Amino acid sequence: MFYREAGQFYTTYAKDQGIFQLKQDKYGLWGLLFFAFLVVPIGLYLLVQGGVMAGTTKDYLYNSILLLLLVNCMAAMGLNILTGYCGQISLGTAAFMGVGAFTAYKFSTGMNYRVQKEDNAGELVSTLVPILPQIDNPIALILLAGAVTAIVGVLFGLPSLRIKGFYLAVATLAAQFFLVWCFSRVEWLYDYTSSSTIQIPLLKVLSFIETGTITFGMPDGSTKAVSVSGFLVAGSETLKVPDGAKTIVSASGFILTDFSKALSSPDASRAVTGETFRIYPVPETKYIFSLAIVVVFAFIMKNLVRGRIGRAWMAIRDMDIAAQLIGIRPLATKLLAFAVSSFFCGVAGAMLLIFYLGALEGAEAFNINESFSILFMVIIGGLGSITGSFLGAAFITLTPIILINVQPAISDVFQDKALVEHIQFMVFGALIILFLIMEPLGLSRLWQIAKEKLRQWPFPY
Amino acid sequence: MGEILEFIFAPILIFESWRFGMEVVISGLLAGVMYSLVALGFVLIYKASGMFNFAQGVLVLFAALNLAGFIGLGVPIPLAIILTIGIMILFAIVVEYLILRHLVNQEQIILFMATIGLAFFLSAFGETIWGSEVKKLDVGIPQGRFEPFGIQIQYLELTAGAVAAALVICLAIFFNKTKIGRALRAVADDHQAALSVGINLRTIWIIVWAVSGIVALVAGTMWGAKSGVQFSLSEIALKALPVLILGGFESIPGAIIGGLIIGLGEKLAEVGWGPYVGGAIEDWFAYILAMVFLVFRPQGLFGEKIIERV
Amino acid sequence: MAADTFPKFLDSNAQSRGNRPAIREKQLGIWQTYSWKESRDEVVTIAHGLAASGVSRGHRIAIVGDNRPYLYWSMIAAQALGAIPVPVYQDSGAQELAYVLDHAGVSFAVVEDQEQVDKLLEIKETASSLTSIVYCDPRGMRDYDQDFLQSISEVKRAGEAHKAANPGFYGEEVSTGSGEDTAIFLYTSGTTGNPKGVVLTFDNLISMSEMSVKLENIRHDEDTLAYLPMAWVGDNLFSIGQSYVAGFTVNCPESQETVLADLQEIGPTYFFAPPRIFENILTSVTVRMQDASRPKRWLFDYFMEHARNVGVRILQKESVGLGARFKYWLGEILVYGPLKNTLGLTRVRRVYTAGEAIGPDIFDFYRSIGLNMKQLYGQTEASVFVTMQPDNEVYADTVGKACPGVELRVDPNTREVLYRSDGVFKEYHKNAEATRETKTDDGWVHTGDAGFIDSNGHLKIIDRAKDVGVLNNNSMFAPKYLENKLKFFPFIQEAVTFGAGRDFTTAMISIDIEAVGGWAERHNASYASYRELAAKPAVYEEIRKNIEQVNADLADDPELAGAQIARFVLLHKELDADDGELTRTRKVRRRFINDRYESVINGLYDGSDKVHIEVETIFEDGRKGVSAADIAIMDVTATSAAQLKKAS
Amino acid sequence: MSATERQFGDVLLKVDNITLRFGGVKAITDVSFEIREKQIFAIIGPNGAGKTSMLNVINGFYHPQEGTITYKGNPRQQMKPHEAAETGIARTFQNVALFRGMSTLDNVMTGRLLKMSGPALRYYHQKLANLPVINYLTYPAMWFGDLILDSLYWGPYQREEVKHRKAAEEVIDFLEIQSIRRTPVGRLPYGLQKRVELGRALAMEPDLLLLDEPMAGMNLEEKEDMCRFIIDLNHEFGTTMALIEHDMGVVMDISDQVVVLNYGRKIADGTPNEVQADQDVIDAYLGVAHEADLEEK
Repeated sequence: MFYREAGQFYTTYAKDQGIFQLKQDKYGLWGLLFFAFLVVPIGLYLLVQGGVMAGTTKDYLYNSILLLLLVNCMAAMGLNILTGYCGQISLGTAAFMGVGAFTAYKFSTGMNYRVQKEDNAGELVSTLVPILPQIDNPIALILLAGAVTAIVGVLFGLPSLRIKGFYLAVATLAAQFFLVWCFSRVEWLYDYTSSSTIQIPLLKVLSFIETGTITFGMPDGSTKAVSVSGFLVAGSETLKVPDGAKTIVSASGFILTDFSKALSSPDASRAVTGETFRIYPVPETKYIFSLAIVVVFAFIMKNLVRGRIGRAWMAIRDMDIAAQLIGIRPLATKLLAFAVSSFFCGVAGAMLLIFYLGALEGAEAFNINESFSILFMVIIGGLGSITGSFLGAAFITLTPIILINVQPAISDVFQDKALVEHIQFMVFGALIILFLIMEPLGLSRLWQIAKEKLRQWPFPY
Repeated sequence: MGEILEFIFAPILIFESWRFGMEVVISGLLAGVMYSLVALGFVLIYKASGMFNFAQGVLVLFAALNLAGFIGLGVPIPLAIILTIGIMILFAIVVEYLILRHLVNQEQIILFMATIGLAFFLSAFGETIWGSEVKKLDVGIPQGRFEPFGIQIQYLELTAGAVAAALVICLAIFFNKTKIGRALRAVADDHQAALSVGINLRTIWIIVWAVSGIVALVAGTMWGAKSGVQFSLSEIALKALPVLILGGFESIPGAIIGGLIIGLGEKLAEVGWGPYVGGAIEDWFAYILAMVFLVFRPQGLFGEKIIERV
Repeated sequence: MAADTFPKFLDSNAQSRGNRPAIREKQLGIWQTYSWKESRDEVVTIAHGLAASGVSRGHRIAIVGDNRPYLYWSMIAAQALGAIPVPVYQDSGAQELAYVLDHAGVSFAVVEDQEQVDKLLEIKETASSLTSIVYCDPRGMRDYDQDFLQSISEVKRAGEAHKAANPGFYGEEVSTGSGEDTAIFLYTSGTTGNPKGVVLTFDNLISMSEMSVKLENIRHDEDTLAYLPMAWVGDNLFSIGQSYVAGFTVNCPESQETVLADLQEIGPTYFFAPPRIFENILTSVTVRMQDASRPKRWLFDYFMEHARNVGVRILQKESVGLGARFKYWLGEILVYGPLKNTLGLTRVRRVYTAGEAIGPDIFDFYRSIGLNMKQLYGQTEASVFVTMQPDNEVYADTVGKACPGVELRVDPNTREVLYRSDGVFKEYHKNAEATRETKTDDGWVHTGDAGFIDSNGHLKIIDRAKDVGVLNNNSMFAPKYLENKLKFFPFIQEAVTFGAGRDFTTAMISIDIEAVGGWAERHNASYASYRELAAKPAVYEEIRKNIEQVNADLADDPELAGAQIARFVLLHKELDADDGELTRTRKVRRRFINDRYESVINGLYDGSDKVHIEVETIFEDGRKGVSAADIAIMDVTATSAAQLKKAS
Repeated sequence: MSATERQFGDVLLKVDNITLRFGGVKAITDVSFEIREKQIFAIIGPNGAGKTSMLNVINGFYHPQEGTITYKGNPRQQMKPHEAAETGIARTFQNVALFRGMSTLDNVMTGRLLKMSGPALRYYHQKLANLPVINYLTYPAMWFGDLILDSLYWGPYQREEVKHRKAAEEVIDFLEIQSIRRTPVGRLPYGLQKRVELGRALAMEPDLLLLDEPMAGMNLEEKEDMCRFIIDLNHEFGTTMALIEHDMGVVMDISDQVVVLNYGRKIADGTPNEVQADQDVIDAYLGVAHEADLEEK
């Protein structure tokens, strides 16, 4: 209906091979990006400012829905590369995400290892010794996470030359269980904490964060104060009010300071030396960063799958013998799919830690159900479709949230918390089966049909 | 150097105390029998419908939940068993009616995903009805142990082994001697041919799901009697998966032998190597073992060499 | 100096808008684009190459093939050398081709591909003047070793060498040419006899091109689709004349089969098609919409109804209520816009149709959805333009006012239309007699069409002058007028009426297989073939209703009331150009049909209700066969003037 | 045009005493023949005669237990299918083996994959490969560089894509499948699928093209088209072809040399006319109920 294709023709192959065949699709995407990058944050901000929406609602939207959605989109893209484009089923996605998360953690904390010494009293004293400088740039961490995960992914992809189909799927469970075991047993990974929990430290970008003490003139003379300004992206940090400081100035933008947490009085002007306060990023920063990462990787994925690499993957997927006979090296191609897919998953895992959770326990956050849930995203969204990855991630992420939010209504009837949770699960399971029966090719197929209908409008075909 | 050798041979070194070693072997084999039982149910369904039934583990939980639930309500044990069998058959019919017939001719991965959905539903459904607390399951298997040659053996384990063996024999008779069993094998060999000689696929599906349900009941009963009926039962059942890739999705002897190998292997590894690396290597050892095995023999234990055709 | 030949226009375009696209061709998946500069370079090289092969002033060069840049360039290259291009219909048979080549004295031929080469080789013996053949597409030509055959790339190679040796040659040759020179021979496929070669000069073509470009405000950024035969005068005027004068872009489709898809891709801004094509498009719109879901169909009908009410008025910038305007705007978004898009007419600014009368429903349909469709009247002999409908003065039943510079008059006795303009042809090649018959000494040309000028000053064409006859009851019998009225019904593909010198009028009709077939499917009537469908009583019944409607229309007009159709027959096959029943431009060959279907005509008049027919047909693969059938004849009731009064 | 007028080049592929066993079953027994450059070479025989196995041996999919294969003058080691493809052997299949999830254009483009090594790697092969010292560093670096270019679809990579698109379009043009360029191949009728499959093989610009029953299941018109393409290919580009075909009329018309297999053994080898007159061949065909094929002739 909205398509006006007449007159859209291409005079060069470069243009003909563009990502978008139709201007309307291109404008549609730009519109969507505009909405996601500008309208959402500014709109929500204005809604809160205007008193229409509670500040907590906004934070809930970001912290519990949008960020999770973006992480899941990233993971679903990763799995879709492997399963949707290269035809290799993987049940270990969550574990690969975990590799990404732990890599990000280790690099952000400087790759600590433990040195145990007996002190004078004969007690065993452990100290953590960093072997690398701490990396506080989230982009660098995410890329490192991707790279390390890619290597791990290749290792676990090696059997794919010999094993096919569900046998391979089960074999990838080896990765799932082995890696998750590592996350809770290899102490070095979680810096020897007893709870095996990892927590991301404060991350910042462009390093124009300035914390410390400054001196500046006040009408009643010189006063020491703290200035916190800059561009925080993730994590949080507790700072101490420096000696002699009487005032805390929260200068600019992308930081939230939580004085109430530690100060005896929420009034910042009466800050007392030696007390602490916490700084952490505004949810918008995390959102914009996550969004940008997802958009960039979606672009990369699109480029890969529409080029020679994508064609080789799809050839292996559709008919591996014919693919070999036209000269495609099966092992190299599959391993590349494992590597790229794992890279994406690693990035997703790092994002999960850095932006969404902040702190997590590996064995719990990356258990097998997480793997299945990502597989669901890919299947329900549609195998071999980037749009499908997004739609599937949205479906699987939002359905439970919607179910939770209708929970109050159900609880009124049943009065039993566990029961309500079970009903939620049942509904979810039933929905999935229903969906598979009704549209086995996934949401992307529905999307495609709808688009085709719009293009043919008003004709039926 | 010595330490490294000691580490490598740790699973063998446990036989320094041969009684302890034998106990480990026996408990490993018995765990293996349990895996075999779960894998068996899986193989039945895969053979008859090409469906990779991920819900088999949950089926074990579901069956055990029902049995424990009925017993908990005071139903006499034989009646409770019959009731549970009835539920499993009813369940098979419902699954065929609501799911299978709508998914005919879909790709395998879709069927697989549907069974995961089914697993979600079923585990929640069972717990909705019977509650999610851990239940004791006492079907009258004698407790305690006896010690031939000083080796400690639980009666329960012995019973489980006997029951499993009996079940396998029953299944063998069922498949080889009964008309339905032969029909099942025909379907597994060639869907089209089976259809053309008038075997009703839907009936076959109901039967295999019911039979796997009953096998699941046996497995669930044994396991439940050992460690109580709880949600984690369905996760233990995931161990059946490496058994399957070792033994092959379509081979009943494969499921049994594979189960024993996995059960034994992971027990030895756990006892031998576990202490060195922080324990709980049971979680993944079976998978790595199966994967490494598969890399060298892709057709599995009992499969024939695959000749690819173009 | 103003340019007076096409090669000169090419030079000036290459100068003034060298980097703008001149011509595109869908090839290897994309629209390969050639700028004016590149076009000129190609033309120069080809011209040199042709010269090297011996082409010189006055030679005739046949051009045979689909619309391809190389063929257009070859035409210009020939003109640059002072040679005369003779484009020939690409689907004409060997015999037709032989006649034209021989008559025009063609010595050179530039053809598209192996298919055309084969055809030329077949007739080369008879067309003794033909000495050399150039082909553009080398596919399948590897094993042809005749030395008079060369590929266009060989010609170009020779051209490069020739150019290096004679650098000033092309410029000299072009400047030697002048406006009075013969630009082209165009063979008109007359309805009778052999085709006549119309000789047009550069002055003819250029004056008419300039006139129309100015009149219609045609700009240099237009896009057109060149899909009509190159041998047709219209293509020459639109794709070369106007394109060279205005400097716009001509687009050549990938192949005949992909024209519709290519049309949608290009989305021309300026589109010409004969009524038949608009008719076909509308039929397919109707058929496709019948399969749409109910709400969609409702939406479509609702807004089309609205468009019928106000669309034309909005197009003509008449005053329309705000509400209606808003509703039309909504309709544009929901229906008209998408519809135009699927037809490829989103960008179109002007749509022309000519050649035959267009059904008022069809005409209004296109205009109501916002397409500025206009009719014009033209002839090869006039270099196309005689009359054209000015904006906002558009009527379905006229062909418009005389174009600027065209004088028009109607012979009061014969009702024949005559005109005089700068575009009037020089002569018929080697046919002085025909020239004299058609063109008077003072430059008036007989069109052969009967018509009159109405009160608005618009010309209305009734029929071929010689075809207008009289029934025995003295009423006027204008067969084409009747036939057009019949053909405006979707079920009727072709109609031939008889009545001159008879007691009453009868009609021979061939049904539209697509429309009737769709109708039959919806009514669960099965049919295996055209013949079976055409013989169905239910189909007869539907057609009878159509004819009664025509009769009612005719009853309105005292002069024609007596010519109402009394009996009709549905033919068992489509009328076909391959069988010689239609011309290549799909006009009815009346005399031929009279002979061929004599038994049917007799049956129509001797009162029998069934008639046996046997005709020879040519199948697609060229084999001949006899198709025979028994077909039914049906009576139709006439509307009397009295009935008409009662009804109203 | 008769075979005697035709000039062939050197021996392109020489098969010597090949024996192929599956377990205890012999699929091919002691078969030898030679394919010369520019030849259209036909392998015929009743069903189960080992024809497809022979093609599988030639393109490295099966490995014969005995015998040698000499290709382009060099005895060939046991190789994998993709290595055979790298040496210029392309192949179509008896049952269409297209990549069903992709469009016609993408299928043809996959045929170009071997030639699309990536601009950086190509630079390495042209300029840097002779610097052994830095080999271990440059090769992965170039490979990685290509991956980056690929993922950005930018610069040299985009130019490469365009170059090969053009080559693919020429194949599409040659086979007259322009109108289905963007259609997913799964939706095409069988005859067109076979044509697309040929297109994919052609896109590889093979030195030896193996065609496994290129006309099976086609109607007369489609067969004629396919014959025309095969002959055009051979005449215009000099492509050497080995084909298996059941339609004897076609085989006798277009092939220059025919080998007849029966039960895995060669029973005749020669020009179509010689083979047709061979008593063993007639017996083999009559014995295995292939009268229909001969009657067609």
